Amino acid sequence: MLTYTLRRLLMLIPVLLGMALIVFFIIHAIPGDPAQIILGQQATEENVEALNEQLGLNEPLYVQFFSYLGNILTGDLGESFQTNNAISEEVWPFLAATIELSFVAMLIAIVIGVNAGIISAWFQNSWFDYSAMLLALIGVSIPIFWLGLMEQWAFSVELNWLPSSGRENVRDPVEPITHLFLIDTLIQGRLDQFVDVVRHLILPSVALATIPMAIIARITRSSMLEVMKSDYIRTARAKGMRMFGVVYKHSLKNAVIPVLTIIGLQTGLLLGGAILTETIFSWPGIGRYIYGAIDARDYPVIQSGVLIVATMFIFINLIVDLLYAAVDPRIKYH
Amino acid sequence: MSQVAENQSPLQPSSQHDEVVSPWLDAWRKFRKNKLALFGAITVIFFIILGILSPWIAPQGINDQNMANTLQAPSSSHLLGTDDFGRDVLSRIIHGARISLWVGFLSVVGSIVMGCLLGILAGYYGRWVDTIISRLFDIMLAFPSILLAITIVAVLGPSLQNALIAIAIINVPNFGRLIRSKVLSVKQEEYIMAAKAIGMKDSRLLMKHILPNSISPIIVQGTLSIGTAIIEAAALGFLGLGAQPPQPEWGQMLAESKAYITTAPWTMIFPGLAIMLTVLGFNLMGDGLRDALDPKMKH
Amino acid sequence: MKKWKLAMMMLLIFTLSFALIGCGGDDDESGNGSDEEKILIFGRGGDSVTLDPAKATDGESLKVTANLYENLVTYGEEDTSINPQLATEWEVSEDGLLFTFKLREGVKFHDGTDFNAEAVVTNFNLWASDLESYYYYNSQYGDGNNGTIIEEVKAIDDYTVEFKLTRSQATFLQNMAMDSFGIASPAAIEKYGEDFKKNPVGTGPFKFEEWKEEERIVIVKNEDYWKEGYPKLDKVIFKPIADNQARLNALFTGDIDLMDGISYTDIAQVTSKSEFQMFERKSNTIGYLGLTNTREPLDNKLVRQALNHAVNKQEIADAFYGGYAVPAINPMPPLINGYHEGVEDYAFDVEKAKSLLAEAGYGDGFEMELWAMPVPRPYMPDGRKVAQLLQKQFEEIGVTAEIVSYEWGTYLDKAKAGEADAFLLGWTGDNGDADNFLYTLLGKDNIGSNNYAYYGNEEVNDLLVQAQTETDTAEREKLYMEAQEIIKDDAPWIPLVHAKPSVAGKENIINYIPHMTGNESLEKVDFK
Amino acid sequence: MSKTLLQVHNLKKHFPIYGGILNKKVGEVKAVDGLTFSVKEGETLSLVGESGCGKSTTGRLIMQLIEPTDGSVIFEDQSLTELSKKQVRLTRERMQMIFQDPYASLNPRHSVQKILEEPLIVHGIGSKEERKQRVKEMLEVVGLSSYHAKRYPHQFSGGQRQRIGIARALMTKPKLIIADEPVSALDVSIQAQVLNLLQDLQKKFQLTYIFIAHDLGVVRHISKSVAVMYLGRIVEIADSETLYNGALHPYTKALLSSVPIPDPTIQKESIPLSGDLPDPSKPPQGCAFHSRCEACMDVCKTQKPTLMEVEKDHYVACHLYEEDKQFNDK
Amino acid sequence: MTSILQVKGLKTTFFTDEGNIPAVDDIDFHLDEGEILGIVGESGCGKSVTSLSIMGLVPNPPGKITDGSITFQEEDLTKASEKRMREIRGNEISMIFQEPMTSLNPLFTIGNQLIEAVKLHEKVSKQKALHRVIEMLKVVGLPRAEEMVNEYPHQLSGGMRQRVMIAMAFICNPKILIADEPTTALDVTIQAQILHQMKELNRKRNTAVMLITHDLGVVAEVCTRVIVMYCGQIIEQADVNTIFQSPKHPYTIGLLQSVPDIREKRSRLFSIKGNVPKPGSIQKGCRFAGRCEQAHDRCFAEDPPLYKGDGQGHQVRCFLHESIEEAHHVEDTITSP
Repeated sequence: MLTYTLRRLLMLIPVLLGMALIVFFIIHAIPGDPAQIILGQQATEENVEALNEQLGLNEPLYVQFFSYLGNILTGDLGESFQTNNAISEEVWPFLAATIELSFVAMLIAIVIGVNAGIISAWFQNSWFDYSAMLLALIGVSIPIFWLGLMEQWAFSVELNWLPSSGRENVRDPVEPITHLFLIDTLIQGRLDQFVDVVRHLILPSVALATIPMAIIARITRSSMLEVMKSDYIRTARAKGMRMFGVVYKHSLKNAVIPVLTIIGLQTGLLLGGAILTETIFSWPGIGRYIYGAIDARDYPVIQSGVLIVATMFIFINLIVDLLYAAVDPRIKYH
Repeated sequence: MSQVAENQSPLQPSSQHDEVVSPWLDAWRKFRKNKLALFGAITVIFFIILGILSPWIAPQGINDQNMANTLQAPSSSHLLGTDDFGRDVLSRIIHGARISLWVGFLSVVGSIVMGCLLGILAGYYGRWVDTIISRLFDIMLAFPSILLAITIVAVLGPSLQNALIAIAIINVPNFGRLIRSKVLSVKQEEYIMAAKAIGMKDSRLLMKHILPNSISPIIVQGTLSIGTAIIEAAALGFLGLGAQPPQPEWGQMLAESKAYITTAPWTMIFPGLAIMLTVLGFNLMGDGLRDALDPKMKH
Repeated sequence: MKKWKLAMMMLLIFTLSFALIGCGGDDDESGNGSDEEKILIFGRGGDSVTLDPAKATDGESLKVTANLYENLVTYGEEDTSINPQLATEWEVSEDGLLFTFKLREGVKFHDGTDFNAEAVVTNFNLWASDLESYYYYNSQYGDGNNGTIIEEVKAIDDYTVEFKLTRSQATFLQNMAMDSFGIASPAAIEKYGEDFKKNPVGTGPFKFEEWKEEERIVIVKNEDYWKEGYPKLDKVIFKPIADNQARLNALFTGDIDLMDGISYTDIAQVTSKSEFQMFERKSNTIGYLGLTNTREPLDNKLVRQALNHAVNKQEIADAFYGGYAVPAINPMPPLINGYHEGVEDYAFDVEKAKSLLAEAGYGDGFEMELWAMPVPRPYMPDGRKVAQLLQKQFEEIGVTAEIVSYEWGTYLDKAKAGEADAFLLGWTGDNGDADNFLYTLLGKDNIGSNNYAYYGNEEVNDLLVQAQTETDTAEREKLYMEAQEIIKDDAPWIPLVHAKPSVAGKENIINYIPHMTGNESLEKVDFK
Repeated sequence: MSKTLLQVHNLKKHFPIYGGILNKKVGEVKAVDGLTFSVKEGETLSLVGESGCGKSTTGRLIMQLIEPTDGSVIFEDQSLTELSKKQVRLTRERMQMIFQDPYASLNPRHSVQKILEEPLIVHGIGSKEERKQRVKEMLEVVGLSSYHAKRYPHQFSGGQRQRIGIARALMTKPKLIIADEPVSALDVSIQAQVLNLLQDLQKKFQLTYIFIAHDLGVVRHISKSVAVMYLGRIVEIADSETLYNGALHPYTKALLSSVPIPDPTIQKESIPLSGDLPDPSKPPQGCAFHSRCEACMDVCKTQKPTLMEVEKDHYVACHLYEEDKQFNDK
Repeated sequence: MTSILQVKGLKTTFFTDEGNIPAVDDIDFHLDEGEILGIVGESGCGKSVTSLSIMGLVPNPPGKITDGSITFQEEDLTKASEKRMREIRGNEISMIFQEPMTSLNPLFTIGNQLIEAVKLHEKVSKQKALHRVIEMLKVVGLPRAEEMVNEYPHQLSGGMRQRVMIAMAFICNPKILIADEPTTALDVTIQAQILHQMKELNRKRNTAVMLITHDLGVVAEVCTRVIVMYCGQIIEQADVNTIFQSPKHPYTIGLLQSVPDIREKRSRLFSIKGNVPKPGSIQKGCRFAGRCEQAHDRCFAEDPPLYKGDGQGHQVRCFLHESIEEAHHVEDTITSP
C-alpha cells in the first residue's frame, strides 16, 4: 500500500512537469502583451517597454521557463503581474471559495445522486426509476450556465428567496480565519452568518451539483443493477438475507467502486470547471481568478493557478484510488 | 469421409430458413425497441432536418433586423418573440441548429480521428509509445477542460472555427483512452489470438479485427460527445469566445440576451431549451446505442 | 421498514432546505435607519488593483482612492473647472513657469500626522523619482525623455508650496486635479514601503479599513475631516460583482445600494421600480468606429465619408445606451473646453453614401472586417451588438462587413499594429482637457500608440502641438476648433456616441452626483 | 515409422512480476519451465494437467504466438525460434490452432464466410471464387451446410461454432493442429461429436494433433501419447496405453484415480490427493509436487527431478525412479 | 423412506422479448431424507432453474413459477411468503453454486460472511457465531480456520472457496442441500476432495442432497438416485445402478455412451446427433425426437408421458417403454396416495 502510494506519487512528477511545460508554452502563445494590458489602453510605449523589462518578459522563452520551473520547485509560485502579490499568499481565499462551493455541490450530488441511484436500481422499471433516470439525463443535458441564470431569475429576482451572488452578506462580512466560511462562522459562533453563508451557497452549488448528481445517479444505478445480478448476491439471498440487507450491505459496497471513480473525476472537474458558475454567481473562486488572469495575461497567476488546480485534481484521484484499496481488499498493491 | 458425413447431419430441418442476423441488424432491432432512445433519435433527426432546411423553413434570415420591433413577446407573427435587434428568435434558433450540430459533429469527428490515432498507437504498440501518449492524456485530463478550451481559443482567437478546434482538442484524450483500453482488451480476446494463429499480419489484424470491434464504443461515446461538444461550444459562445455575431449560435444568443432575462425572458429561455433538447436527444440516443451495441459498456 | 426511514430522511432534508430558503427571504432592509450606522454598498464591475492613486492606472482603483485622498486642487462637482481643495489659493507667473499654492491649514492625515508643504514636496519628489511606477505622473508631467517638466517643488513655508516648470504647460492645473495626484501621508509611505498600496493614508473624507481582494473594500468615516459635517455616511463598502446582470440582481435583492456599469438595456427595469433611481454621469467619453486610414479602401477619404453617411447614430444610442448617450459629432465630448459646436455632422443618408462610394470607385461596395471589442467598456457597453447594427447599416450601402473579435489584449495589440480595417474603440478623458482627446487619439505623433486609426494629418498635428503650450485659453480653444474642422472633413473615424455611463441606486440615496471623470468623492452622499 | 514433425527442446516461458515503487521486476512465474518432447507425423500428443500447469502456454509457445524465454521449437526441420516474424507467419499455413472457447475465438462481427476465407486471404491462396468454393467444401466437411456461410457466429450453438473453428483451422490444409481444450466448453453429447470429427479429419487429412486438455477421459480416447504437466514441467510422458495402464509418477496416479468413473458399482472411499496447487510464483523447492506427494522423500524437498526414460518410451520425472534407473545403468 | 421434498407439476417460465420460454415444464419428483439425488442433463435442460425454483430465487423478472407445487415438510413453498422463504433459505434448505470464485462477496471477510449466515437464522452472540464458524470450517477440512475467518475470498484457492461455501451451507444444519454443479469449475483432484466432503457431510448429518451436474462420472460416484432432464422435462428417473446398468431412454443411453471412459479406449465414441434445441423452439411431440435414432412418426406428433413404476421407481418418458406403464399400472395406483 505504501509502496503503491509512493509509486503513484513518483509517477506524478512527469505529469506535473509536462503540465508545467504545456501551460507555460500555451500561455506564452497567446497573443497580447501583458504589460500593455496591465497598463491599459491609455498607456505609452515607453511605459510598456519598461514594464516588460521589469517583469522579465524580454528574456528568451526557455530562460523564462527554467526560471519559472526553478521557482516552482523551490515553492515560489511567483508574483501576480497585476497585484504584485505573492501568488502563494494571494491564491488561498480564491481556492477556499472554490473548495467550499465544490464540496457542498459534491455533497448534494452524492447524497441525492447515490440515493436516487439506489432507489432506481431497487425499484427497477418503476415510475420512480423512469422519472429519476429521465431527470438525470436532462441533468447532463442542461448547460449549467443557463441553469444558473434560470435559478437566479426564478429564486432570486422573481421570488427573492435567495441571494443571487457572492459568498456572504456584504453588510455583515465574515471574519476570515480559514476562508472556508462555513467553518469560520461556526468557529466564531456566528450562527446568523452561518445561515447566511448557506443561503448564498444554495443556488451556485445546486447549479454546480446538477451534472455530477445526474452522473452519479446513473452510475450508481447501473452499477447496483450489475452487482445485484452477481453470484454473491444470489449467495447472500440463498443464506436467507432480506433484500434490504442485500442492497445496503452487499450490493452498495461493491457498487460504490465505479461511483467512487466518478466522484473523484467529477470533484476534480468541479474545481476547475466552475468558471461559468463562478462567473454567473460572482463567486470569488479559483476559476474566476484564473479566467481573469487569462484576460490580463497575468502569466504567473495562470501558470500557478492551473498547476494548483491540476495538482488537486490529480491528488483527488490518487486519494480515490487509495480509497479503492480500503474498500476492495482484492486490490493488493505490492 | 463417408463416415463423417453420415454422422453429421445434425441441424434441425427448419434452420435453413433462419434469416441472417448480422450484428448491426441485431443492434438496430434492439435499438428500435427502446422507446426513449427512439425518442432521442427522433429529436436529433428533427434538429438535423431543421438545420439542413433552415434557409427554407426559417421565417426570417439570420440578421434581419427590425429596430422598430425589438424585444417583442411571443406572438403569432413571432412565435418565440424577437430579440433586441427585432430579429425573430425562432428563425435564429432554427438557423442555430445548423451551427450547433455542425460544431458538435465536426469537433467530435476531429476528436475521434486524433484520439483513434493516438489511442491505437498507444494500445497497440505499448511500451514507451504508450507511456508517452498515456501521460499526455493524463496531463490533458488534469486540466479543467473548459479552461483548456478557453486558453486554446485565447491563443487562436475567438471564432466559431477556433472554438470547434479547441473542443476537438480537449476531447481527444477521452477518445484516445477509450480506444487504447478497447484495443488492449480486444488484443486479449481469443479471436485475436485465433487470427494471429492463422498467420495474419499485424496491420490486417488491426484494420480487420481490432478496429471494427472497437467501433461500437466509439459510436456510442461519439454520440454522447456530440451532446457535450454542443454544450461546450455554447459555453464558449456564452463567454464570447465562440461564434461571433450575428451568427445565431445558441450559446452566443444566450450571451446576447442575458441582459433581458427579466424584461424579455423568451430571448433567454428558448435558445437554452434548444440546447437542452438537442443534447438530451443525443444523450438518449447514445444510451440506446450503448444498450444495443455494447451492453457491457458502463455509463 | 427501513424504506420508511429513508423516506423520512428525505422529507427532513427537503423541509430543512425550505426552511433555509424561507428564513431571511424578507430581511432585505438596508440597515440605514437613523439610529443605525449608515452603510453604503457600492457594487461595481471589478476590484481595485492598488489603493495608491499615484500608481493606479485603472478606474476601479481610483474610484476608491477618490474618497481617501485629496489633491491640491479639484474639479467642480459637475464639470472639470478647477476648484481649491487642499490648496486654498494659487498664483501663476506671467510666463507660466512658476505656480505657488497656499495650503489649507489644520488638515491631518488619517494617521494623525499633519498635512503641510513638506508632505506635498515629499509626494511630488517621490513620483518624480520613479517614472516607471508612477504612470500618470509620467504621462501628465513627463517630458517624454525620462525627465519631467516640473523642475522643482519647494516648500516656501509650512503652508506654501512652489512649483517651478521647465516649460509652460497649458494643462498644468487641469492635471493637478486628477485623482492620481492625491497627497499621501509621508509617514505612512515611509512606514509601509511596498505595502503602501494596501494601506492607504490620505486626508480624504473616508479612512481605509479593510481590503479583501475580489470581495470588498471597506472605508469608514473620517471623524476628523476638515470639512465640517462631512462625510454623511459612516461606512462605504465597494463590492466587486463582475457580471452586470448579477450586479443588477444584487441591487434588486438589496445586497448593494449603488451600482455602476449598469447595462443600458436594464435601465428601463430600474426606472420602472419606484424603489430605485438612476444617476446620470456626464459624458467624458467618445465611442467611435476607427477607419484605419492606411488600409485599402479606407485610405480613400471618400470611402470614409461614405461610411460616415451610412451610420444612423441615433439608432445606436437608442438601442444600446437606453437613451443614455448622445450621438457624437466631434472626437471629444461637448463638456470639454474647446468643443466646436459649429461642426456639422455627416447626415445619415444612404443615397449620399452610395454616391460617394461610387465616386470613389466602389460602386459595388467592398468587403471589410469590422472589429468589435469583446468586453464592455465605459464608452461602449456591448461592442458586438453595436457592430451588428453597423454591419446591417453598411450592408445597406453595399459594404459587407465581417464581424471579428479578439480577446481584449490581443484586440488592442492588433489594432495598434494597424491590422484592423474598421474597429470599434473609444476613450475616456483623463483630465477633462481637449488635448487628452484630440492629440492623444488623432495626433500623428501618436500613431503606433493611441492613434489607432493611423490618422496622419500633419496640419492637425501641428495645431495640436501648438495648443499644448498655448497658455491663453481663448487662443487655445481656437486652435482646437480649427483642428476639429479638418478632422471632420478627413473623417478618420465615425464618431458614434458620447455615452453617459450611469449609476443605478436605491431611491433613498441623496446628494450623489456622478462625476464625468468616473470617480467621485462620496462625502456628501446620504440616505433620506 | 513416420518421421518427426515437431520437436520441442527445453522450451521455457517465464512471465515477470512487477512491483515496488519503481515498478521493477520482483519475481517471475515459470509458466513453462523446460519442456522437451516431439510429435511424429499423423500422431496425437496430448498435454494434460490441472489449471495453471502451463499447458495452454505451451500451445501458444509452439505457435510462436508468444515469445519463448528459452528453448527451441523445430517444425518440419525448421527452427521456428530462429525465424523472422514474417517467416513465422508464413509457417502458420501449415500449423493451425483450435481454441477452447468457441464463443470467444470467432470475431462476432464477421460472417462465417469471412471467418473461413480469412486464412486463405492472409496466405494469398486462391481467387475469390475458389475461396468461396473452399469455404463451402470445408463447411460440409465439418458437418455444416454451405448456406451457413452467410450467418454470424452468434446464430450458432456451441458445438456448431466449434465446427466453424475447426473448419477455419483446416482451410489452409495444415499439417499440425494445436487444439487447446477444444471440447471442454461443450456438452457431453456434443463433445463426442466434435471428438469424432477430429478423429475423422485426422484420418482424412493425415493431421498431426497436439491436444491440450484437462479431461483425462477425453485424452485417453484421442491420443497416441500423453504428457502430464505439473507447474510448468512435464512429470510423465508415455504412450497413452502405457500411461493409463501403468502410470509411474505419483501425480499421474493421483490424477487418474481422481477421475470419477461413470459406474456406480465402483465405490472409492479415499481421496487420492490432498491439498491445493501451490502458488505458481512461489513453487516449492525441489520437486514441485513434493508438498502434495504421499511418497515424498527428503531428496524431493531439495532436488528437482529430471525427466528420464524409465521404460522404453516412458519418461518420468520423479526421484522414486531415479534409483532404479541408476541401478539399471550400472 | 419419507420424502422431505415433493415437487409436483412444477412449471417455471421466462417471459422474454423473444417469447415465453418454459425453462422447467411440468416436472414431478421427490427428495428423500438423507439421500443424494442427482439431476443430470446438458446445459439449458432446466436443472438449475429447478433448484432456483425450490429456493424461490428465480430471477423475477423475467422468470416466474407459473404452475405446480413444491412441498417441503407439508408446506407449499410456491405459496410461502418472502419472509417465510427467508427463514427457510440457508436454514432449512441451503445451496451452493458452480462458481466458487464469484459466489462469495469479495469485499467481506470469510468470517463476516459466515457469521452473517448464522446470525440471520439464530439469535446468538457474535462471539458464539464465530466459534461455530471456525468449527464448521474445520469440519469441511480447512486447516487454518482461525486465520481464515479474517481473510478475504480472493486470498483463497477455488477449492478452498468451495469448501467455505459448503461450510456456509451446512452451518445451520439444513435439511436439504442443493448443490448446483459444485465441482464443474474445479480441477479433478480438487473435485474429488469436494465430492468426498459432501458425501461425508451427507452421511454424518443425514442431510438430503440434490446434486445438479452434467458429469455422469460424478453422479455414479456420489448419488443414490438419478433424474435425467432434457429440455425442461424429466425424461428418466431411477436409482443410480439402474440408470447406469439398464438405461431405457435413448437419450440416457446415448449420453452414457458418449462419455469417454478413462478405463478403456474406444475406437470411436458414440455421439448423439444434432444439437440441443434452442429454448422455446420446441414444437409438439417428444423433445428428443429430432435427435433420436429410434424416433417414429408418433414421437413427432405426441408428447410422451412419463411412464412410471416398474416398482423400483424407474420412470421413462418414451413411447418405446409404454409397456412398463401398462404392466405396473395397477401396482402404481395402489402405492401412490
